[in-house]
Amino acid sequence: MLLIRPLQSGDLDDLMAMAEAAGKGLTTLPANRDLLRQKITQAQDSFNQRCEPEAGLFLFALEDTELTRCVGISGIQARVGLDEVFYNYRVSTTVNASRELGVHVRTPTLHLTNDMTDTTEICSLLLSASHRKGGNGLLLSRCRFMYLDDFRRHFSDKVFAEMRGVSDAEGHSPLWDALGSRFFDMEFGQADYLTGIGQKAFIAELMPKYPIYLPLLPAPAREVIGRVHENTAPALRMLREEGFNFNGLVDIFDGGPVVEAFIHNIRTVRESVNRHVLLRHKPLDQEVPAGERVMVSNRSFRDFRVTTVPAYCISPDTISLPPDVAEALEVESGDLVRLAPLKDAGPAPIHAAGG
Amino acid sequence: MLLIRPLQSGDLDDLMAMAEAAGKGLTTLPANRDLLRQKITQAQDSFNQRCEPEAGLFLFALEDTELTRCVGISGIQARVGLDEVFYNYRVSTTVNASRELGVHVRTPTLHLTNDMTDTTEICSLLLSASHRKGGNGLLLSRCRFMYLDDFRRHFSDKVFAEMRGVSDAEGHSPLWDALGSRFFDMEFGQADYLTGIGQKAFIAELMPKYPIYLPLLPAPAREVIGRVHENTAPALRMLREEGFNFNGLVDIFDGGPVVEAFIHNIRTVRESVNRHVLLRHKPLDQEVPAGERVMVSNRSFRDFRVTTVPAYCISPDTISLPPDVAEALEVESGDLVRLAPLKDAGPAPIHAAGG
Amino acid sequence: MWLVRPAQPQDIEGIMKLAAEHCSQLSSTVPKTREGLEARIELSSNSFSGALGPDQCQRFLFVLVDSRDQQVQGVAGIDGRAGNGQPFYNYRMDALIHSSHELGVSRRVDVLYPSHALTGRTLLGAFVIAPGLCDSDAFELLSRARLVFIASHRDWFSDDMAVEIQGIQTEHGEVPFWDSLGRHFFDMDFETADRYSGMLSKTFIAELMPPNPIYVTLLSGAAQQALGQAHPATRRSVSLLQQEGFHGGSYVDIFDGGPVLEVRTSNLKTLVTCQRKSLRASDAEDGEQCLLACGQGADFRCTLAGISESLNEVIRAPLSVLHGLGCESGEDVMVAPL
Amino acid sequence: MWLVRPAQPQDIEGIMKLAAEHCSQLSSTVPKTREGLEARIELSSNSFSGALGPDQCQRFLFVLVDSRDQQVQGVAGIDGRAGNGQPFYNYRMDALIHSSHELGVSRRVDVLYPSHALTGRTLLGAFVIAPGLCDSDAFELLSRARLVFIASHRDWFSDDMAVEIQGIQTEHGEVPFWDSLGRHFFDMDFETADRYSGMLSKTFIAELMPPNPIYVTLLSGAAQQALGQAHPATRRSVSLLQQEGFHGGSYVDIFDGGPVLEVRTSNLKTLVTCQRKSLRASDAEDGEQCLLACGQGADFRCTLAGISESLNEVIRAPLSVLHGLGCESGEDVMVAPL
Repeated sequence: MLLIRPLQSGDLDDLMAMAEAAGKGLTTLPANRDLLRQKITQAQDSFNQRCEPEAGLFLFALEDTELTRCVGISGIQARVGLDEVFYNYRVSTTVNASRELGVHVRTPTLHLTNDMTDTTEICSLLLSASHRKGGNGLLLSRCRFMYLDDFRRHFSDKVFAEMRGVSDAEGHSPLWDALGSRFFDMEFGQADYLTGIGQKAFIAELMPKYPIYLPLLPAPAREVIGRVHENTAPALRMLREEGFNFNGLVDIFDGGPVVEAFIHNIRTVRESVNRHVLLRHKPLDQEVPAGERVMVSNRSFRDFRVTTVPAYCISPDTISLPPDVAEALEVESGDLVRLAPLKDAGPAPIHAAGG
Repeated sequence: MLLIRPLQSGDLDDLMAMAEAAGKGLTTLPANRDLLRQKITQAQDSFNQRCEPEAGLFLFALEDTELTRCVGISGIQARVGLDEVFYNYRVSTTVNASRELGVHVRTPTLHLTNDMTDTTEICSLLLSASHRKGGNGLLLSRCRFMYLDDFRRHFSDKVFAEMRGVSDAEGHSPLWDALGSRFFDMEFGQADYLTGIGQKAFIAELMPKYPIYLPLLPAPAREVIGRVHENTAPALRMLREEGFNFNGLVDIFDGGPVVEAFIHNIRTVRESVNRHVLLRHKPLDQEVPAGERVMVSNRSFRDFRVTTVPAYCISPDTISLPPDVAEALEVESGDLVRLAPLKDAGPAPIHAAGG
Repeated sequence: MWLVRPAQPQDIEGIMKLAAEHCSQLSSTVPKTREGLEARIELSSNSFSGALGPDQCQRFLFVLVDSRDQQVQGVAGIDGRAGNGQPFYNYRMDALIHSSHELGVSRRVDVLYPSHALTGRTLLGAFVIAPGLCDSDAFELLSRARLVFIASHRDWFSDDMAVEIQGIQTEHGEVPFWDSLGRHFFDMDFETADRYSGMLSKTFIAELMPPNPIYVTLLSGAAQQALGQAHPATRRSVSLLQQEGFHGGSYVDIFDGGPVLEVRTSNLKTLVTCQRKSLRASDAEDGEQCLLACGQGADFRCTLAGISESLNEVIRAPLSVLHGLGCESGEDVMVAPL
Repeated sequence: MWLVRPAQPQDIEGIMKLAAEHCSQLSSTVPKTREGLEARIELSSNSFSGALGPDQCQRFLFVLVDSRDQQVQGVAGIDGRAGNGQPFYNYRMDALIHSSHELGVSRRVDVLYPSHALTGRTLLGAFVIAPGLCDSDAFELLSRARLVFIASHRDWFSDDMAVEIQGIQTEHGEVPFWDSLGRHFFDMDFETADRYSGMLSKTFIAELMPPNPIYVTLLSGAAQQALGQAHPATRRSVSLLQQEGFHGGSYVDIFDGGPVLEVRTSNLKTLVTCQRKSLRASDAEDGEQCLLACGQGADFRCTLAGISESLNEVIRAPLSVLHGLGCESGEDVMVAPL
């Protein structure tokens, strides 16, 4: 069984192995043992409400219960930009027009903003190569939305995700080469690393503060603004299907997009239903494809657990769970659990009816 | 019967009467006979595709078929900011923080943008006082979303509405007094009027172009930014329930909010279904309350018509309509029509199931 | 004899001929059309005659003619107030220093700020001369006669002056600064923008110019090199202006990035050295070559002449010079050394 | 006899006493703590001795003492390079003209631009004097002795100089410009910000200062009035600096809006008028009162004395002055008229 649960200190070795395999790109989880240990502690403090709600970092492990090994991780940062400053560029439009001369020019313009300050970020998704199948990535990602919705007051109404921007095999970012490097005496990698570990004073000191008119940048730089690294494209697709939109914010260094959604608009949230647990001793057919499975969450803040079961377990008021699943979820008969489809529920009704 | 149909030249007198009753506030439809006649012509050209798609202005009349009078109007502007320049302020956050000194200050900042350029606007909603009941306002407003979704390629993916900002009984706007009046040698009313009729060159000439830090403005001005005039509060509530969100853009003069939604996220769009018409001669009970009525659209681009019928007319594949309704909608048995609830479909499923 | 005098309606043909032949490369604010030129000369006549006051867009247009045939060989102008009642646009060059204490790095960041600070200053401009005269004294006469005019009508002009020097343009007519910056926003070629900017309404600049500061480092290499650099063809003009006390300041043209030179009017060499004298005829044909001007307003004339000084308040010049200037013996003149 | 000389470690008590008694209202960049002052004097000593070069944050601190008791009655400073290797922050005042041709309206819009343009200029500062001496010649001695020092060590200093003049503060200690602008961003009171800004790392300014230009019209009325205005208590300082040739430019302090005065170093009256002479003892006690300075670097001394001139290269002063300066007959001195 594959089970979502809070990350624990015993997961450190598994986590370190995953971070090492991920290499660069995942700046919030560098392969640094001390830093990862610190993150685990911070996550435990968050689940146990031993820290300020704003400082909450909720990290979820995907455990393969047969292997008793953590094979994936995903996270929620309750609020960004409260301890340090959180920067983005906003791609805005400047229109210069003269009716008299018949000229109408639209100029995309980057404005430096801190607009995501105090907003909830979903972050740190990692999945072992061995488990990249059967909707495990979806489970890791979407379980967070059930958590966000059930514990709304801990989070902002809007949540966002930063997507890795375009860079080549050597780690060169076209936007950095055209823009950042003109102002920062360092390599893209160093700037990215300093930002990742929260040392951001240098940005306030060195960053250009006035708007940047994009036509002044060379084409390769302009073209990557708002585009994701090819490795990140599947994650972006998943978030878009979930209802996340690109709304103009991009990373100040590589131009990768920020996608955002209001929690109540997220598909997993909208398609969730609650059911009472009914214990039934008939074993589950675990070979059901992802499209016919549903996520089941125990709705616990402190010991949040999610797994998937076949959709046929659902009845109008109840869901039948075998004892091992109920045990893994730490629920008993009569408890209320939350359900949501693991994959798309199919096209919206209007398109189903024809026309 | 109350019927939505394209605005026609015969509606000019009714429209003029409504514009006069509305007074200021509705800047896109001033009580100016020539201007209104011009708008009607523009709307007819749009429905008949005699103008560039980008120049489309779709104005819908609400006709009381017993009175044979136009008692309401609502509109869609296919694209804004292509002929003139469309300005907004974006309320953005500037964070100034020094970890060394333990200072962390968030400063709301207004950035001048033209970000709504090329976006579809819903506008010009007016309803006669005599007909402000029974969901007529909802019908006038929401019928547009069925139109938007059925003819997507004529519109942008995102649509927005500008909401009137706060001003007092004498028409004084606190934001204008603190900001606009410092830069424009005119009254708020004049600036608003010039903008309404599309004379916007003076904005490029006189408007401050650098960001405005809100703490420099007095409290009464700061407080109205993103807030609506009390008369506009019900319209804002309706749009919010429809899925429109305030995302930081406000009017440059009075600070009224812009609310926006992606068409596919709009509630009317999501809750729409298509049915085949089944003519049935049993007359309809027209006394059914708004909550139990559904909107029926004929899905015609050129002669768009919408009315409401009781929800009980709907069957799994068909909708039964009496001949007079079918005639008003210009549909026959077997035609495909579009349905959407006139009012809220009630709370979302997750909250219905308990918990 | 070379003579500089106010432009008159009968000069239109000559000015158009001159402009057509010699202005193809060198930009200038002389109107290109007959209607434009007629209007400009009328404005100039009203300025010289005093019909317009200093607050009413005085624009003076001088011509250089050979007194024998009155053929126009050069044109030069003064705008009483830069912008002529509207904003006068420039970029002001400034630098910020981006410095990180922790990382121990520091970088100079050059920025161009939109500025109207020179609005209202007296502005020299519209300088065109027949190429054959580029190395002659007539060049200096045409350029400096304006300053002698300013000296003799001091209260019509402001305390600080400016002159826009044409910027770098390649032999193919490309303007690197424009291509890297203005082109993106004005959506027209340099010629067109330059022509519109010579017109009275500058609304199109307010409408089309990017309103925010520009980081120089984001411009093309060629544009960065052109910033604040004068076109080689302006070499002699610039050199004369520098001798007068004009110096490159912090301002450049918004279109081609050419430098704007500035000076305090009272520091102009011509104003410091010129003197009011009484002119008498002399028999001698030689003497120290000087600028010699007489007449107020529309009657202003300026020429080059060999001058001999007799008494403190009197200078002497050949009778032919008096005739050429249309001036009687004993009349007051302004004289300034070359 | 009044003497201005480099500050030394034994002056710490005196400086602290002076600062404690007289600096409550008048802001100054003299450190308030003993440690700060010790460090500052050490830096000053290394600057005077030449151990630090012009590129290494030379900061000079002078004291005014009565030669009889060596009691410190005043302090004055020079920073070799404003910002001391880091950006030096000011606001530059500029105006845009917002003008609508169609509507026929035009409005001047004053803007404050963040600027580092004065970074690296030699900066006068840290001026404190015992209030009893405000109307005495000792005031002028303390202020101008620095300029004599600059004259005799010209290559240590830059070609342009600046001095920040304290801005308007109410009798209750409120700073209208700060209250209307800086307070919103720095989240601290004026005193605190002023104190931090005296420290070496200006990172906090880069972190906390609003990065965009400020529209003056949005500031409070009191702040607009205070913009570019000097605190009344600085009247005599400003008047002396103006006599030297300093003039209010376009720059103001980012915290209190006080003016920054500028001058080209070579135009300073003291630099223009001071002369190198050979000093001899005189019997006469009277003579023209002049600034008289001798000694290089750490040995620099400056006083006021009645001077009589004999031969071209020689001046004479009373023997007591030679003793006070610690200078021998025949030694080279700098002399500048009051």
